[in-house]
Amino acid sequence: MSMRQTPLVEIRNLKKYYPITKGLLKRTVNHVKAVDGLDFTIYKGETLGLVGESGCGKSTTGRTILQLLQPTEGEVIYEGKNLVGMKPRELRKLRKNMQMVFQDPYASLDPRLTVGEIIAEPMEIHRLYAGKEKDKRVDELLEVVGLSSYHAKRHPHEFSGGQRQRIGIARALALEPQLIVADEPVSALDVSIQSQVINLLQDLQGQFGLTYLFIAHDLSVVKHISDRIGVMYLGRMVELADKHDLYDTPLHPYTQALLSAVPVPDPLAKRERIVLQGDVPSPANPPQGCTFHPRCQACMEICKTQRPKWTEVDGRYVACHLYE
Amino acid sequence: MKPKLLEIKGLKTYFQTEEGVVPAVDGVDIVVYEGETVGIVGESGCGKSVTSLTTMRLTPGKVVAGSISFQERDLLALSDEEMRKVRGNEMAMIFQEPMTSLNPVFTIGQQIGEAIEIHMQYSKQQARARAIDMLKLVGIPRAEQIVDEYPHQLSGGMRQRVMIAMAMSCNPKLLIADEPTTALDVTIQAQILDLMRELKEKHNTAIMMITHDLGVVAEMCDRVIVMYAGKVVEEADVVTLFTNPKHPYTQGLMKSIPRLNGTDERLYSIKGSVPIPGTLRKGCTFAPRCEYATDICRQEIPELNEIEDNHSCRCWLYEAKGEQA
Amino acid sequence: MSQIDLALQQDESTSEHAYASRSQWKMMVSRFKKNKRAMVGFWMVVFCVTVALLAPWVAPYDPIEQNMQIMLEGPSLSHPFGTDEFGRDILSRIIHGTQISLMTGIVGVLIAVILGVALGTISGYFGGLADTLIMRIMDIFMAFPSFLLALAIVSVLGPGMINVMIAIGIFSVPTFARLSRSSVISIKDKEYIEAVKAMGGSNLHIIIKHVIPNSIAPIIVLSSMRIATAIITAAGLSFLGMGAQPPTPEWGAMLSTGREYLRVAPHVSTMPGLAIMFLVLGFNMLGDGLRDALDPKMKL
Amino acid sequence: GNNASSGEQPAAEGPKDLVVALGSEPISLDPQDASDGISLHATELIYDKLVTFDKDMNIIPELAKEWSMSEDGKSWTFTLQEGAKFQDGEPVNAEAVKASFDRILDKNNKLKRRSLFADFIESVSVESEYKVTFQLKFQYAPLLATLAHPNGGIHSPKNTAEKGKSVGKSPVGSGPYQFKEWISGEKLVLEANPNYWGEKPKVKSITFKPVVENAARSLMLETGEADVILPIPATDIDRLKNNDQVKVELYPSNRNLYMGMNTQKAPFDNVKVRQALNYAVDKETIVNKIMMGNAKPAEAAISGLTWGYSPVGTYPYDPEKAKQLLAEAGVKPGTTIKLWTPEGRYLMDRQLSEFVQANLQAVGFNVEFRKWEWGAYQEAIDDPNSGYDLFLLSWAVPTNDADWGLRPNFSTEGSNNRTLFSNAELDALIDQGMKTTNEEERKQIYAKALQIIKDEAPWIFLVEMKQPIGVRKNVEGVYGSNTERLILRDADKK
Amino acid sequence: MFAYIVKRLLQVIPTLIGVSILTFFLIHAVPGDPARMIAGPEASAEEVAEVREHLGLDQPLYVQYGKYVSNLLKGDLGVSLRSERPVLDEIMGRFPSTITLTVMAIAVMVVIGLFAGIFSATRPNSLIDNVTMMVSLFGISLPVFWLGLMLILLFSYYLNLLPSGGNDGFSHFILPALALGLSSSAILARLTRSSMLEVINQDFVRTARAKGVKEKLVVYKHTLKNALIPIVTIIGLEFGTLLGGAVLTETVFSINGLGRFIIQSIQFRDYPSIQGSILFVAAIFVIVNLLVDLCYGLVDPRVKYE
Ligand SMILES: Nc1ncnc2c1ncn2[C@@H]1O[C@H](COP(=O)(O)OP(=O)(O)OP(=O)(O)O)[C@@H](O)[C@H]1O
Ligand SMILES: Nc1ncnc2c1ncn2[C@@H]1O[C@H](COP(=O)(O)OP(=O)(O)OP(=O)(O)O)[C@@H](O)[C@H]1O
Ligand SMILES: [Mg+2]
Ligand SMILES: [Mg+2]
Repeated sequence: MSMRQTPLVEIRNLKKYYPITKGLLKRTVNHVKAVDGLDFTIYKGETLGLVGESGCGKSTTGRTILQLLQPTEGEVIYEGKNLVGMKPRELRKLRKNMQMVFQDPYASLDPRLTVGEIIAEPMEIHRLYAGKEKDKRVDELLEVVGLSSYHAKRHPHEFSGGQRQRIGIARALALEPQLIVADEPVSALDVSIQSQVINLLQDLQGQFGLTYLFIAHDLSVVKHISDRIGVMYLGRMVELADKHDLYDTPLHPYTQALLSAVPVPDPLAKRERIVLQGDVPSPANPPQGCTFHPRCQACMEICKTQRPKWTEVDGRYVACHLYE
Repeated sequence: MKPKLLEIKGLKTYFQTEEGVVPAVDGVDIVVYEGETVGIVGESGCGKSVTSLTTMRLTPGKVVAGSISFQERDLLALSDEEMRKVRGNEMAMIFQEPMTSLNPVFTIGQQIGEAIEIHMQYSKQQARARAIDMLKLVGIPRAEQIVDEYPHQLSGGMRQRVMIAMAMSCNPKLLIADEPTTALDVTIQAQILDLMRELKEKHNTAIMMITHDLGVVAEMCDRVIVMYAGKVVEEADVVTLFTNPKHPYTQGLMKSIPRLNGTDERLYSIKGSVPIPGTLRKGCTFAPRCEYATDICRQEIPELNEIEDNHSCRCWLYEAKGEQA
Repeated sequence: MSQIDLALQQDESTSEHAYASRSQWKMMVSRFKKNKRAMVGFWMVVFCVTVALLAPWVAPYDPIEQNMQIMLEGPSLSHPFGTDEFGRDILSRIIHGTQISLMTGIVGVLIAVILGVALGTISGYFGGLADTLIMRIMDIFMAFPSFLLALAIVSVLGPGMINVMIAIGIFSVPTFARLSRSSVISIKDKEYIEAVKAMGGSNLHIIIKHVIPNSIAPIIVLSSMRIATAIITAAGLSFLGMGAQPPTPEWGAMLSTGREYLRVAPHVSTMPGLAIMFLVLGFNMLGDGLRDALDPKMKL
Repeated sequence: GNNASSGEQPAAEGPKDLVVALGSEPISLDPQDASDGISLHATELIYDKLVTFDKDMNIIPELAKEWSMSEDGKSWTFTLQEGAKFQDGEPVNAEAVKASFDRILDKNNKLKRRSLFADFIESVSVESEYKVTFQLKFQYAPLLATLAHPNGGIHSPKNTAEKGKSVGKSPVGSGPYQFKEWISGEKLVLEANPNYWGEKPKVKSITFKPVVENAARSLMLETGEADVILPIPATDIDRLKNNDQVKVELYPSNRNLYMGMNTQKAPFDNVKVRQALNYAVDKETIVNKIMMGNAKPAEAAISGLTWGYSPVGTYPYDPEKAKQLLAEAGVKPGTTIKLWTPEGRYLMDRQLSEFVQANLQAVGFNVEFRKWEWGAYQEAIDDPNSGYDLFLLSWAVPTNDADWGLRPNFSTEGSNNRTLFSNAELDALIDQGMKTTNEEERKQIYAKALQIIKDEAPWIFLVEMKQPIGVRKNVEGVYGSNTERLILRDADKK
Repeated sequence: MFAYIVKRLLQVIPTLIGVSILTFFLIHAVPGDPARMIAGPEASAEEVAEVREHLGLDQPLYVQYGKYVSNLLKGDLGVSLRSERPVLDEIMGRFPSTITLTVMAIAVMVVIGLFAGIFSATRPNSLIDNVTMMVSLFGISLPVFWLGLMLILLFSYYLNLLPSGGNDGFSHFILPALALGLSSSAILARLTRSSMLEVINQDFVRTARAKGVKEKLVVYKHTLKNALIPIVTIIGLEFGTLLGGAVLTETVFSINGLGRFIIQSIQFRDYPSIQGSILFVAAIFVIVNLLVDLCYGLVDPRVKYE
């Protein structure tokens, strides 16, 4: 438990705006506020889950933290160093510590390379191992993710989705990172394969003391794997709490609706469902005040004009006027 | 018991591909009774979509065996023209991808109206009026305007509603829904599922609901059919299936899904992966992944037997109800 | 039906790891081999290349030696394609001309590929100002009807096959730049590129190791088809007198001079025309097959 | 103004239009501003000159009835035909003649053919209404021939004053046909001048069409789409001759085709090499096979039709002799030389050059061939340093006088001396020839000059060209002059 | 929409300026001296210099370009050095032939290409599809100029059915348009086929079938309209190919069109004519492609003209 209290990454007021350009001169006429001010901390050894509907900015968050996207504003502090604005060379060294696992098992592996080459590439870039040693390491990594060394000579297309996801994980592990950002690593997988990968991720965490930022839209999966969960809506985090607290007593009306909408694989369960009206607004012109207010059942006057603050309530965080 | 609406018997649909013959659907039996919702679940590539498309006679594959009888008519024996009159009229379909299932170059009204004009012999104006009514029925606001808009101006949820409006516009007896909510967010999924349930009750339409989400099945269906590698492996009413799954695959499936109200224990996982169609081995297709597999499983394909009342299973572990006696 | 039965009887060995047995390359080769048209095209090109390489040995006569006694004779046993206005053997000239046409097509396209891929990759990968600038310039080139551009370039450079190659190279650059730009754009946001970025790979590393190898398939397809276009264009330029110099047995030039004898000796222009068509058809069929094998979705 | 439809003119017998298909279209209908043959075919019909050539190249009166020369030969007086009128009704008189020549001589008018006249005319003066005098800078023997050149056409002074530079687009002369319309790229139509002072024109109109493609022109003649075509490709001549609807006539022309050498450059600075090249080329085969009989070997630097010609003989085809001479000159076999040729400018020009190339290869040269289109070619051969050794060119003499045949090409200062040939003896002879008025004496001078040129061989003398003209059988009175003019004045269509 | 057209027209301007710069300097880099051309081979060096001065060719290039552009902005393409007529008149005199030829070739291309493409796409991999595609490969592989000669040989010389050249009337354009349009029609056929096949496998076509739409309508209404964008695009692009190909076709068939004019102007070093006609052709081409872009809107409502 003590480990969990050591911050690994601190995210402060993180923003990522995509410009919307127009015309010949590419004038910026507006911004897609994909991520609009996030504050949270990822502790060493924990799994932080991130959920939310499509387009709410989950992937953007993950990518900006890893500096794959240049944040518009804010800080990402990794072990005391702010990654934002760091010199490329320094950043490249730090990249060893943070890796990513992707959603699409088909698009995330270069189809031209063999599996061995794919796994060896990060080691080559950082000149970690060479020759025989490298091959040995590739074999080791393959074993770790449940594949065999004879798979190293094959090409990705010769593998099934679940196996590819394992290759992706092996590649992420090659640099012995501390943090792995997993962006919907199981969404594309079949139910029976999904559990294999989830189990693998959990095993590796135990084995190597990894920290995960686990992004998904499937609440059941997130709940299963995470320690804490953050709920995002339209570029902002609306609630962040220990998973049990979140599921047992969701505070934010959006969290409540989201949880109630998940179909339960039990025909006998009878539940009260909160059906939200309308669609998620466009992040290009989000509603004033609380971005959730047009769909919120508990909407108050203040919600329409004032953005709720990110406040701590009993060791958990929520952004809602109900709790200010 | 309600009368049978659709009965598929021993259906086999094969594809001729560069890599050889792919038996996508390899002996499927399905019965749908009037007004009920049948769920079809199974992993990706197990043949769910091909089964439904074959029912509509829209598959590019070749039906090599079996029969499909719909309202006592053998669909496979109909002429193309007769089949065309069934489609969209007595039997309608909605697809997984609302984004690509609507024609981008025609207005919503034109697309809904088309089926109405074809099957109900309405004039253009009448069809348009009915299209607006249908849009209202599926809960689309500003239906009068939306009717003249193009699909790209609508959100995913709205498009799926349009698809449903289109499918329901000629009051079909059977609605085939192929993963109607997979592409949607949970909050939108909840809206669409509610809508389908509502419509079904209002019009007494039978629904063949294809999905791989057991949650959706549990909420929507009366009866469930589980498919694995082109074959039906288990069939039961929804409560039975969830409380008392028989086939090792169904059991594994049930155990491997994480649940919101579940514990943090390790998930169960079915070892191995789904076989690629066309690479069949002898015996039961699930045998390589099955914990209980015995020699016979690896040698011979089991039959789909009714092991209890209204509960069938394709597995050597169980014997047919009749024989048992 | 029989094939379906066969499939059902497949034995264990193939099913063990069916998807793991063939590499992608082998798959493409087999797809290519199965395509009858592609194979015919392939062999046509191979035939022409062989003829080009062996020209001095297989040509029955000297391609430039004149013999005015037998000028403009029709096809006969000793001169299967007849003779031209200087009594030269047309077959021998066509055989030697194969070298020239092949060279022009291949070198011209090579120039275009190198420049086009470089520009297209920079433009597509980095975007921004470089992209705008490069694409604007390409637009200007594209605003010329293509043949006119080649014509203008050759009239500046002066006639001659080397200049024709350069002209063809330049006039094909925009096509290659655009194609490679669009395929680079479709690749650069792929997750595997992002993965390399995440592990700290430099832009150069990414471009060389991932972007170019993955965007090259449509370029190969386009190249083989473009060689066909290049051969026709070169012949067209020679036809207008902008290409090869006499007595070089260039096909377009032969065709052009033969035109004056179209009535008295139609074979003089018919034969080189057939030769052009044969070689071009070969490359087109090859390209077609390559497309089906490498990049079936490509629209060419 | 006058109109073709006014009155009962003999030309108005029927709707007869003579269609003439030529290789390209005229550039200007101002005879003093046109240097291309095609333009001159047309101006020849629109304008009269003081004097003209008859069919046999004798100089005969046209607008000038008679003329006389002063003692010193520097002053010539012409008496004009009375009653002649321009097509705009203005009278043709001494004032008009003076105005016309003053216009040429005025540098500011920038007319292309100024040099043809300005070199020797000092001034033009009016003696009386019908008498005009030309004052020359020096005694100039070929004066009459120069005035007979189509560039000597007389303009209506009213028209030149009104139109200025655009006279070339709306010409008015006193000739038998007058300008009607000109659709660029499509046709030029001339109609009969009803008030022509001389013999009345016989067809109602003459239409010139530019048809660039040789084959197309032949085809038009065969189908009757064209009544007259010029030129005919050598390959079509035989076929057309066998067509009973068509007449093909080969008119001798004073154009000589030659291959010039850069005589300042080794090895061509050696006369043996120059002679060797002449021995190496098989002129008979050129005439018989390439030109298909429609030419004859050149026997001097000017054509046999040109005044002042005397045959000095051809070099026989003798490759062995050529090799021997080359050996004597120390030219090693395999020496690379550059041969440049235009394509499409002269009948069979490229073929001819290719053949010469083969001939020269046969005596041991390695000939680099370069074919140019005419535009670039002219500039390239303007500069002797641009790299050529041999170049194909031709020379025609529009005045039909040896002076214009030799002076520009062979005198050291000659305006077209592209071979950079220089021979003091020859220079003196040429100068003498220009200033001598006694015809016999002149002929002697030119005979000597031609012999020197042959021996020194700055050219490979090739062929004298012929001008093939195709005419429909029902057309009469069309012929080609030695100066390559297509003469249509007497044309009639039955 | 109107604003879009204006905007697009404005966008055309830099392209055309680029074209004008490129042609201007390209053309002036061409060896050859128009002054010499005009003066004729028999003229002396002084005469040539005189002509050069007269034409303003003795001034520095950038001055010449400046003059050229300022005249251009006044709609003045200059005066042909050769004919001394306004270049625009020269162009307009020849343009009708070229545009007739090009439009007829487009017609040949669209009629044959579209039909063959749809025909093939609706029977993929059938014998007839294979034959059609094979024939179209032949079509693409034919050099225009050779095809033209062969057509002349066959239809004019042997069969005596159609004129072999010239431009006085419809019949004169039949052979050239065929020669020019045929290979483009082959390209169009292939593109039509592949776009149709791509669309025909899309979800919304399946939706249409699931509605019970007649197969004919599925092909011609639902599929074709969606496949039209690449088809229209290629028609626009082929327009350029055809304009360029007109140079060859006009040469083969002796049509006095813009293509020949360009070649003759190049040969004569008639700078204003070359620049003017290339710019003119480029402008036509660019405008045709603008029209094509506007067609997208008719074809596909997703295309927005902001
Ligand atoms: N490169 C980009 N340019 C402009 N807008 C972008 C870009 N990438 C993402 N966006 C927008 O930013 C918002 C957030 O996108 P993001 O991919 O982070 O969402 P997400 O939560 O990961 O969604 P999903 O569940 O669909 O993966 C979306 O509205 C998206 O359209
Ligand atoms: N047109 C086709 N050609 C060849 N094979 C096909 C074709 N359509 C489907 N198949 C094959 O048939 C098998 C069954 O496909 P089907 O689409 O029915 O699966 P599914 O159960 O619907 O899967 P998913 O959940 O992914 O939609 C798959 O293996 C697929 O590869
Ligand atoms: Mg995402
Ligand atoms: Mg499916």
